[in-house]
Order: sequence, then structure tokens, then C-alpha cells
Amino acid sequence: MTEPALVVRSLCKNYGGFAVTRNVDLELPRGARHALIGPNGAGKTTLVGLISGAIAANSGTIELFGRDITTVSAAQRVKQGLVRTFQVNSLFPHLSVFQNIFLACSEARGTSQRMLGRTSGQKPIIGQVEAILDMLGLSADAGRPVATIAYGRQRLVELGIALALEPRVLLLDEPAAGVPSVEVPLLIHAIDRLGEDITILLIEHDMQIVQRFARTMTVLAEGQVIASGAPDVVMASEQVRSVYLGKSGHQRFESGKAHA
Amino acid sequence: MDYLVSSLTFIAIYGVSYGMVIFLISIGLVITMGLMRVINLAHGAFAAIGGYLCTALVSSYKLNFYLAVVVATLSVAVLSLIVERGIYRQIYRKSELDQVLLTIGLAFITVASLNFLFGPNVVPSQLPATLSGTVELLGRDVQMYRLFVVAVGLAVVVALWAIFNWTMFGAGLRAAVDNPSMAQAAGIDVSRLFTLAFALGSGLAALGGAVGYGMLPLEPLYPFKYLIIIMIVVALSGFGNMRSAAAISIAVGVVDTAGRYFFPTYGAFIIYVFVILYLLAQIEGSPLRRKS
Amino acid sequence: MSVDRAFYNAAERNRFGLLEILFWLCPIAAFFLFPTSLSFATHVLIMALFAMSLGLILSFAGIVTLGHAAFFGLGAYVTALLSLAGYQEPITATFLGGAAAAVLALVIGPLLLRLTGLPLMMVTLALGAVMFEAANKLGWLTGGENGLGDLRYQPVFGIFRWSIYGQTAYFYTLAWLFVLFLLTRSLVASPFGLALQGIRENPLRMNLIGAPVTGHLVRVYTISAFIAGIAGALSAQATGFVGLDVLSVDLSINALVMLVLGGVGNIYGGLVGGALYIVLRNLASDWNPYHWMFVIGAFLVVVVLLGQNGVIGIVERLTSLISGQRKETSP
Amino acid sequence: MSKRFRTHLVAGALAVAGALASLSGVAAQTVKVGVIGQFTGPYALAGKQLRESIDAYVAQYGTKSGSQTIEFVYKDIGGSNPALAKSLAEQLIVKDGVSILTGFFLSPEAAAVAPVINETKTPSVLSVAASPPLLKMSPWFVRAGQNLWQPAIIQADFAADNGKKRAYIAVADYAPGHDVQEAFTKRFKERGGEIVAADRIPLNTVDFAAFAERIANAKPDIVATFLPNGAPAIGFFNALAARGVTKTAMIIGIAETDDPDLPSYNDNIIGVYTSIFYAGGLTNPENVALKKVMAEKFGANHAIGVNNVSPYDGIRLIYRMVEVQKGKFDPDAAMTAVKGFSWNSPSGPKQIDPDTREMIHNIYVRQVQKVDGKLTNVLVKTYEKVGVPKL
Repeated sequence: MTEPALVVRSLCKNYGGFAVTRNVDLELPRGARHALIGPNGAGKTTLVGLISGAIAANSGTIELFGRDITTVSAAQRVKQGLVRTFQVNSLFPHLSVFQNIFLACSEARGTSQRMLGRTSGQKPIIGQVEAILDMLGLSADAGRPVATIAYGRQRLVELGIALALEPRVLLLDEPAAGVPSVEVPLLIHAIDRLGEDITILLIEHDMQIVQRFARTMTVLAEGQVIASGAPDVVMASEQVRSVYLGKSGHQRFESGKAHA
Repeated sequence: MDYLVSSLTFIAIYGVSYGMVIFLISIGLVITMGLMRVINLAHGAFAAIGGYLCTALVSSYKLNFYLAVVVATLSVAVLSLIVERGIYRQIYRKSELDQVLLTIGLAFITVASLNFLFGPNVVPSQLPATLSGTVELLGRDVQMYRLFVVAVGLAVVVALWAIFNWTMFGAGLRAAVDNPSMAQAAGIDVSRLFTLAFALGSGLAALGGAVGYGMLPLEPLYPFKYLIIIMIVVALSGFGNMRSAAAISIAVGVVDTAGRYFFPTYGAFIIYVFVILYLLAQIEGSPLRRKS
Repeated sequence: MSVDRAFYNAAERNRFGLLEILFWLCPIAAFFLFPTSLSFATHVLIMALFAMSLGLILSFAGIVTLGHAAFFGLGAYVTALLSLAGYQEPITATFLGGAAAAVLALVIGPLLLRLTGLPLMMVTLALGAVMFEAANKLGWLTGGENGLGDLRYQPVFGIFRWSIYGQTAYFYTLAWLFVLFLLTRSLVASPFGLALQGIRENPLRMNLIGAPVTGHLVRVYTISAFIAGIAGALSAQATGFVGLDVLSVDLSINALVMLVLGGVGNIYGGLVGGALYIVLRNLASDWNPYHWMFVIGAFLVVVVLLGQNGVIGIVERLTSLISGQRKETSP
Repeated sequence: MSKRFRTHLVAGALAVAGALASLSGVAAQTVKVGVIGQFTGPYALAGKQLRESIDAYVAQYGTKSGSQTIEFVYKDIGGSNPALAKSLAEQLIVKDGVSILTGFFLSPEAAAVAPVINETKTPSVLSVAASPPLLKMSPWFVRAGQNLWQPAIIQADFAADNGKKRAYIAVADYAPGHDVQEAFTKRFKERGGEIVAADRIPLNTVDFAAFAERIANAKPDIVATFLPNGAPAIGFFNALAARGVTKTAMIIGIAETDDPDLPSYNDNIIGVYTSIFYAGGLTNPENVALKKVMAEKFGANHAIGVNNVSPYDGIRLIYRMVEVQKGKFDPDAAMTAVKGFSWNSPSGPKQIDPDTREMIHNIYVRQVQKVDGKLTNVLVKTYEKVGVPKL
């Protein structure tokens, strides 16, 4: 009963002859707060795509709570509790914030098949949606179409949809990308408040967020895992510094450390 | 055996020449659709206008047919510049549905205007008499017109190939078809490019309308009558892929001709069944599924 | 709670307000105002129903099809053939016409609805054309070009006879229209209706929140086909005749034009547009028969360019201007 | 209870209709005629011709017939839509109070209307619709034009008379085409000919080369055809000429080279025969008068087509129906008046067969020739008083 939440073994993906994911192994115990970092083009988003099922792997296996989900469709993976957010917002632009979250809740609870009965009559779901909006500070915008609110706040909606799907494993693909710095704390706060029963894999550039969040981390470069473990150990690794971080990375790293 | 050989040469010559006419009236749309992702159901209207204009020039102004074709093609290209700036520009960013509706509207207006100006009948052919003659080819008499159409088609293919590979315009076009925003970032004036490409596409349609008369007679309902066949080529060849557009056009011509030749009674079905099967076969991982 | 119901699902804005009651009084009033035009009025109702069925999939699920007449035609032919085979009970015959169309949708939907955009339009167009050609070819069954004529049906509930004065056909059609309208109205206001709107907005994301996108689409497509089939069946019963035109591409395109004329995005769009189109068409043929196409073409261009949502959109704009209110689109 | 209620309802409805009918009857003895035509859409040319014919007839003979005045009420179908035709017929009878219907370009329109006129006893004149079984659908129908079997029979007779033995039939794949195929086949075989092959050409055909090739391969000495006027016919004849069939075989159609359509053709059409009930070159006084009035009203270049002539004859029949009326319109008297009626029309002597209500008239074989540099339908043979054969 204590098998890990997510296990990835020898995962490979080639486009043409070009390998974007090479033999990646990853293991997230339940309740993990794991960060995945790497330079641009390291294959981070591809890896999230592979795990979430949006992209089919060439070889390797993925297990979710001990069950092999390698060939399971993306939609089914969501039903089994494996949920992701998108680096670039993928929302329902003409629907209101409330409706965006409602859709996800309704789908998670299986009420989206209901053809009889009005949306406004679905009290339990409405309650759940309101709780999520409240937690993300979106209540004021609830009635506005998503396309009309600020991009940073749309990121929160993106997160809200993921939470509404009642995830057991949550893949956050750069949740802070494009969020104005004043609103970043709100986002971090929201992530912090997620229950320990949710296992989280975070992909992030911002070392500040990574430092604050991660208990373990993995570094990806050119589709390969080059280091994995506790943050201070990984960051201290000379290999990571020399092979991956480079000069500017050093600075970011250092500044991140300073804050931590 | 003789029957088989003569059937096959027939299908080769007539299927290919029919395919070439289809290619001529469709290729413009393949280009503009690839570039602008606009579902332009009024493309056939440009072909009709080109054809009517050419015919009117020959019959009323006694212009030489070949000269009239050139004049009609250029005039429609110029006309389309205005239409692009005035109307199409505004629907590039609109939904597919809006594009469908606006362009159906333009086609309706064209049909009504043609009916008003030229009457409801088929306008008489103004193809020069020399094209009605025959020459011997592959052991049979072939109408000059068929060869003329094939020649024009090939000339267009070569010209387009040259434009795309040797000119700045073509380079920009290729870049923009691949990725419009990237092209814009690279300093290409995409807006101007769109206008020129639209003029090119419409001009080619007009050329097809004028030259294709022998197989597609001109009548007010022309823009709708041949729309299905144009759209078939566009849908099957993918966005902006000229090589496959040529191949598909000829395939459609050959399949249709062969179908009607061997199974005349079921000829009406063959082309539709071909389209349905082809498109359904593309469902997984097809470039056609890509949403713009 | 004082929250507007549309807050939960924009489609719930279609509530029974005064306007809506007035709208439904129109067909009743028409019965008394134009007692001698009932067969025409029935035709108006049938087209409104057909346009509404298209509106259900187009406005709410984003399915753009150019072959919806296939369902209208199938419903019409099935009902007609039932009558000729001796089965003339009207209500079940209508229902069976709709059911036949629904079955067709259920069969082709799972493949078809995985396509979008131009390929979807082309395949639906081609399927419509195949149905038309097939009906033309199967002359022994469909009467081909000559159609199936002199269809007879028993009195509705054994009481109301069908006659050329058309009272029975009118109220019978109106009853079906109203019932199917209520069905559509509650459908779009349901969680399922909202899920459809989600698919219309972003099908990829709907898939990734675990929604059975194709399944949802097939379901609504089937329901829409059922309604279109009923419209076709009603046309067979009201006119006592079915010809090839019930399967024509023109009919599919006209339905689209009607819907846009009324307004996309509102369940009343098809009803208003369908009725308006047929009535205007009839008036136009009296005074300026040749330029109808020009008028409709110009209308389509203007609607798209001005970004107006059909007649409903224009009426909404006017009412908000008159009442001095601005819509809640402040920045 | 239910039966009585039903009776009441029907009685009420009939009372309404009766009241309406008498209302319109009161209006100074006017008989209203409903005209259901193709005024817009793909067959708009036929609608235009229908209206021209009515205008021409009224210009020649006025609006009075006997003691009554005739008023025309127009309704447009705008395409192939029989159900709409039926709805319009009901509207015309119930709302506009018309006593007679005419128009009917496409046969299915007439077929759809049959139950309505049976119920309301409305005499209806088929101005163009030519499908053979139509008149059996209602005793209130009378044909002003042809039954498609008539020209098809003459196609076969003319071919046989010219010693042709091997026929290829190429007709459009729709009901009228099938009718022509049936009648031609029967008659040509009776006359000792052989049908080498028969093709039903799909209506959506664009390039007809495949059919021309099939025909050329079969080496027939006569090709009998029937295709819709306009693009299909033009495409088909061009393809035949391109393949050389025009030179090696007699080609005989029906209405494809009608005078108004002739300018759409080029010289490829020269030599093609057609078999139909009118020829523009007829010199009888009625035709001369018709040509004159048409030229006055619609310009000197106006070409009279068969779809002008049969609607014109239809109006003649309607005037005959009205002529015998005394007071309230009597449909039975109207029908009796036209059964067996004979007169001289622009297209020659006409008679309505009293039993079948079909037209007994001349069928002309015409050939397209170049006369004074202009394509012209030249009359080559007249088959007199052709009735409808039993097939």
C-alpha cells in the first residue's frame, strides 16, 4: 500500500531521429514536493506531456500508484487522478471564471453527462467551485469571461481547473510564467496550502519558487536526468553547475540561495 | 486487350486534362488557405468573374482570346486586391463559421450580379476554333483543347515553383505558411504578403475560369456548382501544399473519369466516397486536424 | 440567492421572461390572424424547428456541418414510407422518423466528430451528397425524382383530421416544436450543456480535463439529428409529399443562413431566423423575385463585418440602447 | 362524440372555404388563376418564360373570357421543392380563392399538388410538366405541353425512318431521362432496331468525356439523348463533337437546343437533331402573331422557346375553361369544356384527348444548322397528330 505515487522508468521519446527524452527515471513518493528544473529545451514540457498522456512515449513505462498507465489515454489518466496545468494558458475564453472551474468540477464528479436539471441546481458542485475560487482569490472575478481578466489571474484559473479535478498527482508546468510579481505570492500560497495527500511535480524556472517549494528535485538537460535528490545536494553538485547551469545560472542559483 | 489499352490511354489523357482544369481553379485557394487559413467559399466566384470577363472581352470587344485571358486574369487579381483590403482582411481573425458565412454571402452576391448582368443562361463559348481541332497522340485523336489545358496547367506549376523558390515574395510566402508569427518577427511584412498572395490566388482562379470553359461552362450558379470540387481538392491536399494539390487534382480527375467510364451509373458516388474515405483515414495525427 | 441564473451557465439566460411568453404567443396569434395561410405557417414552423436543431450543435457545441439535411430528409422519407406501408398513426410515425435520423447520427457520429473545421464540413457535405444521390438512385424505394406523394395519416388522437386547411397540421407541428424547444432549452442549461460549450471553446483542454469529448459530441449530435428528423417527418405529414429536395445541399446551407439570420449562440436564433427567412423569402418573391440571393448575400456580409449576432443581437443592442444600459463588458 | 366533433370541424372548415370562395366570386365575376412557377433559382429561365407567355396572351386577348374576368396570382417555388409547391397550392386555393391552377414546370411539383386539387376540385393545367403518369394522379389535371413519351417515340421513329439500326441511349439519371429511355427503347425495338447500350448519366457530371468515349467505342449509328438544358447538355454535345461522334452517328435529343438556349452553343452542335412539339420557323398565322407580340413586348431578339409555347397553350385552355362559366365557377363544366377541345396554336393544330386529357399534337424533328452565319433549328420533318402511345 505504500507504493510511490508516480514512477517513471526508462522513458524515451524521439522526434524523427532526434531524442528529446532519453531514458528518464523518476520516482515521486506520496505527498512529494518535487521540482523539475533544466535549461530551455531540456525537454521538461515534453516530459510533462509524456507523463500526462498528451504525447505517446516510444518506450519506457509510467506507473501511477502502482498501476501501469503507459498506454492509458490522457482523459483516463485525469480520471485516475493525474492532472496537469499548462505552461501557456489553455482555458475556455468566452466562459466565465466560474464556468471554467465548474466544467472541471462537473467532469471530475461525473455530472457532465446530466442533460436534465439546470447548472444552477448543482449545489454540491457550486459549493466546491466557490471554495476553489475563494482559495485562489478569484471570487471577485467569478462572473467575468476569462478572456477579459488579466493574464496573471488567468494563470490562477488554470490552477483552479487543475485543483477542481481532484488531483492525487499534480503536474504544474511553470505555474508562475507570465504572472506579475505582485501576484506570485498568492500563487505560491495557494500551492503551499495544497494538502499533503496531493503529490506535486513542479516545473519552474524561478529558483525562488523552487527553493521555497521543493523538498526534492531533478535536473534535466538534453532530455536526460543529470542529477536528482535533495535540493541543497543537487545544487551543490559540481556536475549540475558545470554541465547545466553555466554562468547566468550560477547567478540565479546564488541569488536563489541568498533568499532561501 | 485493345480495349484495355485504349481505355487506359483515354483515362490517362482525359483524366489528367480534367484534373488540370480542377487544379487551375483550385490552386489559388490552396495557396491562400494555406497562408491565411481563411475558408474562402467565394473562391469560385473569382473564377466565374474571370471567365465571364474573358468571354465578354472576346465577344463584345473582339479581343484575341489569349489576350483576353491575360487581361481577365490581371483584372481579377486587381479586383481581389481591393476585396482583400476591404473585406477579407477583417475576417482573418474571426471564427471558421464567420468566414464560411461571409464568403457564402459574397458568392451569393456574385451569383445574383452575374444573373443580373448576363442573364440566367450558359454564356456561349469563346474558345478559339484552333482549340477544337484534334491531334494524334498515343494512337488516338485528342482535342487540342485538352492539350492546351494541360500546357497551361504545367506552365502554372512551373511558374509557381519558380516564384516560390527564386523570389523574395516566394521565400516570404513559404516562411509565412510555416509560421506566420515567426515570419512577422523575422521582419516580413505579412500583411502585404497576404494581399499579394490573395491577388495571386484569385488571379489563378480567374485564369482557371477563363481557360476551363471547355469543361466548366459559365453560368451564374458557377460559384456554387464547382465549389464542391474545389473544396475537395483543398481539403484533401492540406494547407498550402502545392505539390499535393497538383497530385490530388489529377487524382480526382482520373478517379472521376475512370469511375464514370467503367461504372457510369455509379459515377455520382465515386468522388464523394473517395473524399469521405480519404478524410476519415486521416483522422489520427493528420495535419488537417490542426486547428488554426 | 439573487445571482442571475446566467451566472452559472450563460444558456440559462433563456428564461421564461415576458419576451419569451410574447414570442410563443406569436404562433397562436398567427393562427387567428392568418387562418387561410396555415399551410404556409406550418412550413415556417418546420423550418424554424430544423434551424433550431442545427443551432443546438453549432451554437453550443461548435459543430459546423454542411450536411444537416441528411437527417431532415431521412426523417421525412422514413415517415413517408411508413405511411405508404400502411402505418399511419401520426405521432409514432413522427417519432420513428426522428429516431431513424438519430440512429444514423449515432452510427456516423463517432467517426465524423473526430474531425473539425474544413475536413468536417467537407465530409458532412459529401455525406449529404451521397444521401441525395442514393435517394435518387433508389427510385423503387424513394420514388426518385418523382418523390413519394399522397401520403395519408390517421387523425391525431383519432380526432383531428388532416385537411388542406391545415389546422391540424399547424397545431400538431406547433406542439412538437414547443416540446422539442423545451427539451433543447433545458439541455443547454444543464451541466451537459455547459460541457458542450466548453468543447466549443477548447476541445483539447476539455479532453485533458478528462471529458469524453467525442462522446459528448456524439450525444448532442444524435439529439440534434433526432430533432432534424422530426422536422423532416413533420414536413412529410404536413405536405403529404416527400421529394429529393429534403436531402439537398441547398437545404443544409439554407438552415445555416437561417440560423445566422436569427443569431448564433441563443436557442431562439434558429427559431427567429428560420421563421424570418421563410416569411421574407415569401414576401420577396412577390415584389422582387430575382434579387433575393443578393439581399441574403449582402445580409450575411454585413452580419459578419459588423459583428452583429443576427436579428437577436440587433434587437438586444437596440433594447440596451433604449433602456440606456450598457452591457456588462466594462474593462 | 368524436365522430360528430370531426364532422363539425370539417363542416366548419368547408363553410370557411365556401365563404371565401363566394367572397371572391362576388367580386364582379372574376376568376382567379393561381400560377405556381420557378421565378427564381436554377430554373428561373422557365419562370421568366411562363410570365412572358401569360403577358403575351393577355396582350393579345385581354383579360376577359366569356362574361368573366381572369386574374392571375403568382407564387414562386424557387428551385426543386415539391412540398413547397403543395403548400403554395393550398395557399392559393384556401387564401387567395383561386379556381384554376397552372404553372408546374417540374413534374414532382404537379405530383405533390394532385391530392390538393382532388380534394378541392381545382382544374389544373400542366404548362410544362411532362412525366407520363401525372394525369392518372388526378382527374383535374390537363396537359398543355407534351407527355415525354411523345418526343421519345418520335426520336425512335425518325431514327428508324432514316434506316438507323444501332442505337445508344444516353439520358440524364433522373425520372424524365428514365421515361425517355423506356419509350425510346420500346419503340426502336418494335421498329427492328437494336439498343447497343444505355447509359444513365449522373446529374452531377462535369466532364462528359468518359461518356463520349463509351459511346464512340460502341459504334452506334444513332445516339438518343435527353439531358437538362444548359451546362449538362452543352458539356455533353461538346464532348460528343470532340470525340467525333457527331460525324459518325445521328444524334437526336429533345429540348436541349431550344431556341433560347441555342446562343449558348458553339459550332459543335451543328447537325444535332431534336424532337419536340414546336419549331420557331413555323409559319402558321398563330405563330406569326405570337412572334410579333413577343417581339413588341420583349425586344426583337427575343427567342421563343418551348417553355413559352406550352404555357401559352395552357392559358388558351384556361380561357376556354372560363368561357363556359355562368356565375359561380363550376369545375366540372371547366373540365368538360377542355376535354376534346381543339384549336390552332402557334405550334400547330392541337386537341385534348377527351379520355386521357393528354395533348394530341404535332411533333417536329429539327436539326441545328448554320443559316446566315447563325445557329438555327431547321425543321426537317413533321409527325402529325401524335397522341400518347400505350407502353
